Amino acid sequence: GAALARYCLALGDDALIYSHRLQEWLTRMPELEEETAIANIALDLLGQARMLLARAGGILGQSEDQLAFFRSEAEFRNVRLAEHADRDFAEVVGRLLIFSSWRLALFGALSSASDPVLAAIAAKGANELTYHRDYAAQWVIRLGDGTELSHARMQAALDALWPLTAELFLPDASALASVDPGSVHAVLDMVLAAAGLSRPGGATLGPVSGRAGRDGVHTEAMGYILAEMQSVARADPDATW
Amino acid sequence: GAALARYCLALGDDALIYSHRLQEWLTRMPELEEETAIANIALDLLGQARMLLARAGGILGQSEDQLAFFRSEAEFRNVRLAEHADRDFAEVVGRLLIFSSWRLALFGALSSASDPVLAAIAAKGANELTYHRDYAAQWVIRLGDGTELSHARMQAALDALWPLTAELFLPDASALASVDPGSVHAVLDMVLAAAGLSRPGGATLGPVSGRAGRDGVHTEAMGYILAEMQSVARADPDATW
Amino acid sequence: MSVDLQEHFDETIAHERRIEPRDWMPDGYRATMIRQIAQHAHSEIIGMQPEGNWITRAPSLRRKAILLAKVQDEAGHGMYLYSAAETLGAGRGDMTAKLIGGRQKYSSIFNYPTLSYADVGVIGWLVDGAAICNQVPLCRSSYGPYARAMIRICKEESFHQRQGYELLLTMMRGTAAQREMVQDAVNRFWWPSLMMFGPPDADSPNTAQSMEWGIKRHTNDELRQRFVDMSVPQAEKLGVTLPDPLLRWNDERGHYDFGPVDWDEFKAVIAGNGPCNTQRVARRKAAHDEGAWVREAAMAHARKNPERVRVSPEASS
Amino acid sequence: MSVDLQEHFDETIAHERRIEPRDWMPDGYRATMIRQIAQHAHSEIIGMQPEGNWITRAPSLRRKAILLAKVQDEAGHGMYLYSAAETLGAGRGDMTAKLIGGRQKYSSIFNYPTLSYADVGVIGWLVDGAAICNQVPLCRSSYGPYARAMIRICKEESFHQRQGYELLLTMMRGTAAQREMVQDAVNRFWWPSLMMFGPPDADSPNTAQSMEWGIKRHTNDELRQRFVDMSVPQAEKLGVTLPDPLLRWNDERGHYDFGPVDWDEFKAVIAGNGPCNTQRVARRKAAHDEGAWVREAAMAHARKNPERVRVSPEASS
Repeated sequence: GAALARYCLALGDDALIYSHRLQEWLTRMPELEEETAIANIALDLLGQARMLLARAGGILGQSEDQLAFFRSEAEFRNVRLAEHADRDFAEVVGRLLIFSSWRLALFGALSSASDPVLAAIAAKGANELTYHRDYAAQWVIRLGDGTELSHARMQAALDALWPLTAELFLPDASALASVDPGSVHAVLDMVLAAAGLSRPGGATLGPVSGRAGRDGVHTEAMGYILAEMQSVARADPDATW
Repeated sequence: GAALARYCLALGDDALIYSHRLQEWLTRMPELEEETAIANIALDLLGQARMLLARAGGILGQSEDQLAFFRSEAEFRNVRLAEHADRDFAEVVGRLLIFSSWRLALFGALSSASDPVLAAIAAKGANELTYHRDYAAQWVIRLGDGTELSHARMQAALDALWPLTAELFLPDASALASVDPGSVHAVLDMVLAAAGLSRPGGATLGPVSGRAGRDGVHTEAMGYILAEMQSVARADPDATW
Repeated sequence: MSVDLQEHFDETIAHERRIEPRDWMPDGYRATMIRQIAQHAHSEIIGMQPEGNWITRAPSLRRKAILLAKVQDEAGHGMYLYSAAETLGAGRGDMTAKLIGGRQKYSSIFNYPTLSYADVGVIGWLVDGAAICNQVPLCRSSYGPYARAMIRICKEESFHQRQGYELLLTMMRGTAAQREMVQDAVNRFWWPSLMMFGPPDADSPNTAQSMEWGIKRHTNDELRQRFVDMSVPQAEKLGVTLPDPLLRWNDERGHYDFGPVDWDEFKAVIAGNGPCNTQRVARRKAAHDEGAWVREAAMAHARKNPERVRVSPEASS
Repeated sequence: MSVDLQEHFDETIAHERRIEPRDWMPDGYRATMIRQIAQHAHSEIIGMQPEGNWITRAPSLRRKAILLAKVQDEAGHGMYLYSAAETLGAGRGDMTAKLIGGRQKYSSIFNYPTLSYADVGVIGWLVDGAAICNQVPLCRSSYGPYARAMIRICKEESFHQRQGYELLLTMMRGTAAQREMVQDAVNRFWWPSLMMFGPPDADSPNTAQSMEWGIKRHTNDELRQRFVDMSVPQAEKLGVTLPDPLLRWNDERGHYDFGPVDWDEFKAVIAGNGPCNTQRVARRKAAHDEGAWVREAAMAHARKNPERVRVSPEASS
């Protein structure tokens, strides 16, 4: 029970915080088609977050909103990749490609989880994530292959994001499924090859005494996300919405 | 009593919110000398805010921290100019020139206020504001006179800021002093002449059904400022700091 | 020939049949129609901003999902309407340039700020409500593609309006602070909502031609009155006070009387001096400008790979 | 002549007198001194970021003022130290270029994130405490301008350290959540603080030369031990647990024994893979790059008005 709750929380937090970062991009996209696509992806992830937090909350005796709006930063279990603030559209699609490829692999493994609720969430989510990954891949290819400028920006985005990927594959005692980095890298390599881009290597965003996002140790961006996200709910804890 | 409290709150909120916007610029300045100058100005305004909120709180039976951290947006009485997010250094110094010239004129008038505490705060503040205004004026002149680029950016900054100035001179029933726009404009004109810049005219940032900052009707930026500023204090209202 | 075409056009209008893209139409009709549809499209796109402002801060995950879906719908409406305008020969790129250059308008209501989560509800209730009053008759617009777009859009707008009203009902059953928040939002949005119907009929010189062409079905004042009559009982049910001391039922007219609208404020906002005009257009312009390199990359990629990838023509605008 | 100069230098060092800017000094001494002072200056400037991160969110106005003043002091220390390095012929612009190009280091501690307001207190207590252990002996540095800078800086650092400790004392008397916050911050900062003294003496090949030149007065391990001995009773008074199960008093040595430092983590952080390295340097670089047009404008203005306006020479860097 506790392990399941903890893991649903982690995956739910990934989706909730990632969705928040996409929400910030609304009305700032390069085209209206991208506005609707990004809104759609943000909605899908929000939906995944709600189901996962509800599953965790069922075990912990808390509602999705209590978990989303009344936990402190150290209680959030998302990976740090989810909280990254994309600086341009290249980072938006590059990060989405990495995140959705990894999460799709994870949800694939989880669709045979022993908890039937989690298995169902994973199976439904896998369909959505397939679309997210394909959307991101198409844009990574367009930008990688497009102009000299877009190629440079796409490669710079990947280079900037890459240090955040190591954490995705860290051993996690509470994980109910794990993903082979090689299989995710293989997917990325296919896309990057089509885009004429190279997979970065080397640098990683180190942990703090061995602790990172899954342990509640985040980047400095996280406090600002939560201050904003939780502000209205916390201003009047007795309110009903 | 009530009018004095309300007015001290308004002037205190101006300083508190303005200081917040300067705090955001720390570690982002073009030179280290500017880091210390802006930190110094932010500190002065924070000091003014504390004295003014303490004066208001003495009447209202609330502490400076209760007033700063536990009021809602509609209860803040600052002018909207205070909450503007400066987009570059030209806006930093342009806004500071406008704000400190106006506030200095106001504090000059208030140094003979009937409330001795407010009069003392105004007298002390006037010294600080004189320095702020001179610092800003020197930079407006440097940028206006410097390069073609800096001239263009300085003029663009003034143009962008100007619509926010109309509110400074609106009749305010609760004001204990008022400032003649002509006298402030005269100061600005002197600086702008030395900088080779022109004082913008025309556009104003309209109120909402006649209500603006002094009535608790702010810009959309204000909610984000307060969410951030109040986040730690509100996370644990029983905490002592 | 031109006479024949004009006759055919007039006859189509007279019989309340629809003008279609391939049909001949007078230049004035085309220009007016383009402007009307473009401004409507712009309103949908700019209208994403005031509501989008609250997505990241929505106080429950259910409300967050509802609001996110609504803003997504508005983007969809915008695209749908730009496509309708394109059937008249207007380009999306050109219309966007006119919007961010300040040469085409959008609904004045979006130049007001959203200052609390209650504003999300009030925009649903009053602003979408006013939009529906304006738009339902346009489902019978003489221009076919616009009329069809309006049918779909009105359906979704009604849904949004009910969601907004439901949010307000929930808030009014909540804490005292929530009720105050709703009342404050109503105070700020009531008068601007009445302005959404445009200037009084006496100051609306194009109304006659537009009604003759079947692209406007009621006068501004008729629609405004309809909106007031509809809103007053809704406000009563909600338990909020509409900020108009002169508002009262007139048995003789069979309508609510209401106080004078502040047309000076309306003109100031239309002229660019509203609380958010600059901010709204600047945001749209920044998104467009900062996206230029992305659109160029998509075009370059499409040119290199004509067979493999279909890039929507809009990506070139 | 060179022999005379070298002898004079050696004698100055031997007599614990100070080398001044006008004095001859060996190239190695000059280079080492420049690097030491520049890295110290960089640490002050980069060190503004982790603490500056909490100014806008400080939970009381008094704490906000204290923190703002502290960060301002750090900028002042940075300027003061860059000036000291300039007396050796280094340029501030060049040193800044080395910092943002990753060619000169700053204290590894600033590559850790600040994650709660307790971190402000713990940085004051442990990080400033460790800095003071490092720096007090440098008030006797053989290089005069640096020694004098250190006297002033140490005074202010001690003040900061007391303020940090006082914040923690206050928090420990507060709510359970506050006490947890303090403990969590201590858990995250204890080991990185021990790393601030640099690698173990066995891995510190330059220590001997630096001590001979009088620009280092104690070995890394000596200073680390002093810091541990000082901190343990302070932690006890505070009521927090230092995250080291091997920490215990050794009567024989007259010191606290402590567990092994994770030097792999230290090396990873030094190599650029800490949690915040990229972020810290990117922020500094962005400020510098985005400020270029301002510095250029100031120079252009000064050239046009040589008599009227004095612009500091640093504005040209």
